[in-house]
Amino acid sequence: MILHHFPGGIHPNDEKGLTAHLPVENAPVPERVFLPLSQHIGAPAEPVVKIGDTVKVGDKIAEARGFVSANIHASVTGVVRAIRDYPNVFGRLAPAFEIETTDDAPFHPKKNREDALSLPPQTLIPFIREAGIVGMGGATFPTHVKLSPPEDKPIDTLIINGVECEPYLTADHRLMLEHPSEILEGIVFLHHILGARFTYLAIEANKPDAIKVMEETARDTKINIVSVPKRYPQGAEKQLIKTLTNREVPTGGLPMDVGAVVQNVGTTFAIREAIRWGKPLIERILTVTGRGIKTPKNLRVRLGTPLSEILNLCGGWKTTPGKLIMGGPMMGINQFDTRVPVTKGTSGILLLPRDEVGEYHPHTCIRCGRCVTVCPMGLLPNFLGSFAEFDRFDDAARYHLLDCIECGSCTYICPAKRPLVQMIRYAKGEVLRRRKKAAKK
Amino acid sequence: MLSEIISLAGIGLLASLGLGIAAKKFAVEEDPRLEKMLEILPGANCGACGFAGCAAFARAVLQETAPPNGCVAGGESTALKVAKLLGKKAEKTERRVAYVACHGDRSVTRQRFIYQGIDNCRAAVNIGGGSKACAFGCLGLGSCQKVCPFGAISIEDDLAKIDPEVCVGCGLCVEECPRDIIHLVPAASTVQVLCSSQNVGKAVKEFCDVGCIGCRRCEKSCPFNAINIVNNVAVVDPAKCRRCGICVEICPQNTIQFFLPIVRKASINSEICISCGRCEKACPFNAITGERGVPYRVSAERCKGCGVCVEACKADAIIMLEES
Amino acid sequence: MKDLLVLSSSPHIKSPETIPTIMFQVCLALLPAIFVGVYSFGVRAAWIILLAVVSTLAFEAASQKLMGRSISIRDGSACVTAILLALNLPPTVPWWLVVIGAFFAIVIGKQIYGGLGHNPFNPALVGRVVLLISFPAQMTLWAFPSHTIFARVTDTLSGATPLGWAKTHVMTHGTLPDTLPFHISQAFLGQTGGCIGEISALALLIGAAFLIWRKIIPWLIPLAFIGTTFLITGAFWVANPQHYLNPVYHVLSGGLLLGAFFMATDMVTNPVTTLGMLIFGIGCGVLTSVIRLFGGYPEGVSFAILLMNATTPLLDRWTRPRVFGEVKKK
Amino acid sequence: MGHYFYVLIGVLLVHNFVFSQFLGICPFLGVSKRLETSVGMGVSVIFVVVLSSIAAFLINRWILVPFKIEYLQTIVYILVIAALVQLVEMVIQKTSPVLYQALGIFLPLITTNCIVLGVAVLITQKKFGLMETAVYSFGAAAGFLLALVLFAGIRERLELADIPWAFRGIAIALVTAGILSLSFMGFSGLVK
Repeated sequence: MILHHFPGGIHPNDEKGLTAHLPVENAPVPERVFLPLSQHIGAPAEPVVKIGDTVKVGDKIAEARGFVSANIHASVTGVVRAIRDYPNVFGRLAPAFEIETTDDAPFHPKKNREDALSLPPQTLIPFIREAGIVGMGGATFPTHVKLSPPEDKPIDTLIINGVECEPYLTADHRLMLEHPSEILEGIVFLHHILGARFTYLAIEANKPDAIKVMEETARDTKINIVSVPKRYPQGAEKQLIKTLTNREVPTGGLPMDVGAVVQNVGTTFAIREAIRWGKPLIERILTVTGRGIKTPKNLRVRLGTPLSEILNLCGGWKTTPGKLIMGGPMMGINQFDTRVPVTKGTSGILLLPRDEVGEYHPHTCIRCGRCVTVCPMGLLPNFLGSFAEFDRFDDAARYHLLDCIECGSCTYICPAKRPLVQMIRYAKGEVLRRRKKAAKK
Repeated sequence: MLSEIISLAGIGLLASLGLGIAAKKFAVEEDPRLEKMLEILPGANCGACGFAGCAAFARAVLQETAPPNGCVAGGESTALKVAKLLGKKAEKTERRVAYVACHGDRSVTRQRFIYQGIDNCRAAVNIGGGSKACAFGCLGLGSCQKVCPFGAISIEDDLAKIDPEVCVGCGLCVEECPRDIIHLVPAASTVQVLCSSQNVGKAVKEFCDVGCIGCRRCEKSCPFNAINIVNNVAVVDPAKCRRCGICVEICPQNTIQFFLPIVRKASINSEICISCGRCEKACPFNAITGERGVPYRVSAERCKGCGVCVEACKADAIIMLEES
Repeated sequence: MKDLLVLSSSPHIKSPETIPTIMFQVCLALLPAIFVGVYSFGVRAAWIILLAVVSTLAFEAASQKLMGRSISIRDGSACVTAILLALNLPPTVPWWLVVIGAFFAIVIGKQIYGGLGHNPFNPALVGRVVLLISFPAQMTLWAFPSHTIFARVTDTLSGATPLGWAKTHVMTHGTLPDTLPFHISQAFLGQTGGCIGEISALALLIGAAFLIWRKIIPWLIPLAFIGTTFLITGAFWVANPQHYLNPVYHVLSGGLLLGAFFMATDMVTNPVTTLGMLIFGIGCGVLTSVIRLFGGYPEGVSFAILLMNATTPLLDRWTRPRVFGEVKKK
Repeated sequence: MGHYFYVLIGVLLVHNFVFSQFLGICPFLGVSKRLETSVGMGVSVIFVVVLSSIAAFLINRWILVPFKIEYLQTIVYILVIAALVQLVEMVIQKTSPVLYQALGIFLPLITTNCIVLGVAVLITQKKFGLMETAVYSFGAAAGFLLALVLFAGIRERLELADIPWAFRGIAIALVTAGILSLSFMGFSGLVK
């Protein structure tokens, strides 16, 4: 298969050796879980249980409000103690369920849809929607929306994203090693729904064991297992589509504009569970890693488990605390409050020791152009950063500010250590705010 | 000699003829008042009038889609000049100023993490919600300072301060502040609550030494019912406040402060005073004493400058004296 | 503050490359040229380089102190400027000229623009061109390499560089002689006259190879620069070898290699886009050739790079790369 | 043909009016803040210079010399230039109000742009023919446009620079112009 080249990219140490060999462990069910009403992109879900209600694991406790939204399910059996403001991943307070666990039994499926493939494709989507599945690579976009493209946007390519290009993270890697046939079944379901002509499972070349396992599992199918070169951000949606199909998602567009749908392997696994067993999204696999944690692990964790529980389980900080990150080191969100719960989009927890964080001494841009070389979107991050610094948002917008995917390559490579992503994010926020204001007028 | 005159005149004539034709052909209508108007306006292009810059505002005024007193930054004097230019009467504008409802600087407010990033409040607030432990506190990274076209804002010890003498009330900082803790108030009001924390008292004390803890002492002591606790924080109703400053004295956290340091005292003109005693009854602080028949006297020590007596006086014998 | 966590925007890992590491490697890459310079022109060359470094650092520190800014001499950029300036001076240069050059390079060329990153022109070249125009006599007094470390540089004559000799000879005699008084291998190894750092092509190429291998400098600019110069001078040589010098001399002698690999590649003053770099390199080559072939100066590299520095903002603006997913407007 | 090429290169690069003859510095510093404006200015100057030089040439040849009133040269040239600038101003105001606003006072000040009068006087002095006049005046004004565009690019970049307070604005612009002028000296000797 011919692979195509997207511009830019970087090659950081992948650091996957810390956890790649560790089988996924089941984390004990916590005493209390905290389930935010908004764990996805779109409108927050609407509670359907009251304080004091007893809920069983897998029960729907909040309903999607609108099309772009997702259901929330109880991740434990217990009593709803409160629906109150609770710290979220962005360091703010947001409404969340507080459920006190009374029974740590796992989810027990009520049905077994062995005949799912004989059902009409469109009837499978409600199962996914009902299970509250969102993109589990970190984007948390509701999956049923992605699977329901408008009529004028036919889908011919289904891409399963097992690239996991973020350094440190190994959750998807372990999932592919340990549950290849379940992932395969998920892919078959997705293929059934979309009726795509081409189906790819892309895995980064640094996971030869996963490639081998998946190739063996998918031997008799039409699924192409593609080994893609190790290069960050190979796993970004637009870059992956370009690599596999040579199609470029137009600026401001979506993958469906070029007839492609990309699903993460974790999501695919969850889809399989939802369709086959009617199992809602109540747990996920995540990697607890970094040189700051005593015992790195791959864990299967109930959603809503506070970070503190997971840190305790892994022995806590080994070194002077530096950074606590939810997600990978390139796009993860920095945390300071260990009350923050694991949500649908948490792919990993990364602890960096203080001496790996370093001091903050940004220099002025020396125009070395390294950011331009590595930008996978062909942007000029140095100019975007400078424009943001001087509040010249119109200029920034002319330089395609809004096309930035915030992958962090520019900031990684910058020898002047400028926080380019933050500047760009700030400018994006301002551009959108100003547009909204102008639209109001 | 003649040839000089003829040739010079000829060239001049030719040129003027050409220009005359061009002027007809390329004529552009422009209101001559526009330029004058632009001279009058401050030229800061702050946008507080709601138009994109002074020129846009001037055009709008000329087309009568904006009021002559629409320029916030220029205030009354500019409004008068604009009105004069248009031959209209200026309506009065009330001067407003902005203040920062937080005075938790570095020494009194705790941090919850070490922030590494650009000096910009709007960007910093997206990193863990800001490094100051109080989620309602001034981030002190100077976004308001940067946006102020008049240089009225300074940052000291991670805290923004607005100079009320320089501030023209354009409101750009109000819009810029990601915490929404900068407010526009009538310049005449002088008592401000320098805290916006909606946390309960205990939490406030954990974060900050000078935050409003919602103890309600100000609410209880205000003679005019002008200060109330709303969402765990004291709020002054400028319409009711008489600037007596009781709340300033009583606040245990030093959260309520005078805005402009002006001291007002009532003064009774003994020649006009008819010794009716109405002021004595009206004064909430027992600062006025006297007997029937003798002009009443104000105790400077007790008078808080609320001005209730001025309204109570039937003879217009009381005026408020201001000293800074 | 001790146990507080650190929070920042993503990404949370950074490449180990910093400004000082870049500058240090550039200095390292200049070592062969320095060595050949000192070997050829004796201890005096070493003193000139040292004086340039010391005075440059002193000017940088003093000017930053004066402006109340933090002193940044440790980032190594001033050191690179100093070495480049010194390598671009003839070995006979009086000491005070070095100090003046250092002043113009650092203070006028860099600090008053706000320091590293803001200067539109290469500081070392600003220093050199100021000297070249203000003190033409001292700046064109060449010495033949003596290859004795302690030799006194007294045996001086003007126009001793291959390019200068050719230009003067054509001017006085109308044509070039059949046999040249120098040989290609001499220019390659550093046995012709010239500035301290420019005489040995081999030494410069070793340094350049190191920088390109370390990805400190892009290969595109030097390639375009040298290639264009070679092609243009070559074309004239083919058309009229009696009048024009062999293009190999144009490449190997004079400041072309030093300029192309170490000064045109100054990241602060060249374009950031690939197409911009290509045009920049070609422009440098065209201007260098034009000045060398037809101009009053025998050498045009410095002027060419400075002129192209001036076009950098425009090139950056007009050669914006195609954005991923951008549809060409019809 | 070669002669005209030398005339053009000579006045465009070697004897560039801004960088080596130091004429037209006022608009050069005044309207080089933004690239778009500087292009507008440069093109207007080309228009005015070429037309006025040709007019000056014709007036000189057919009026001043025959009537032996060459001493009126300056005043007549200024008259012609002023009229042309007026015309350009009207055209720009009509066709591009934005450019008109941006150029502001510098548009009528083309009248006093030394390059315009300078070119007119020089072509008379150098006893150029009509074609030479056209080429020379175009080259001179194009050189001004070149200088302006280069300079505007750099100044736009300097807007994002952290220049010390003492050097902001005109100070740094003059320093930059000086360095550019030095670089243009590299062209010396190209054309005699």
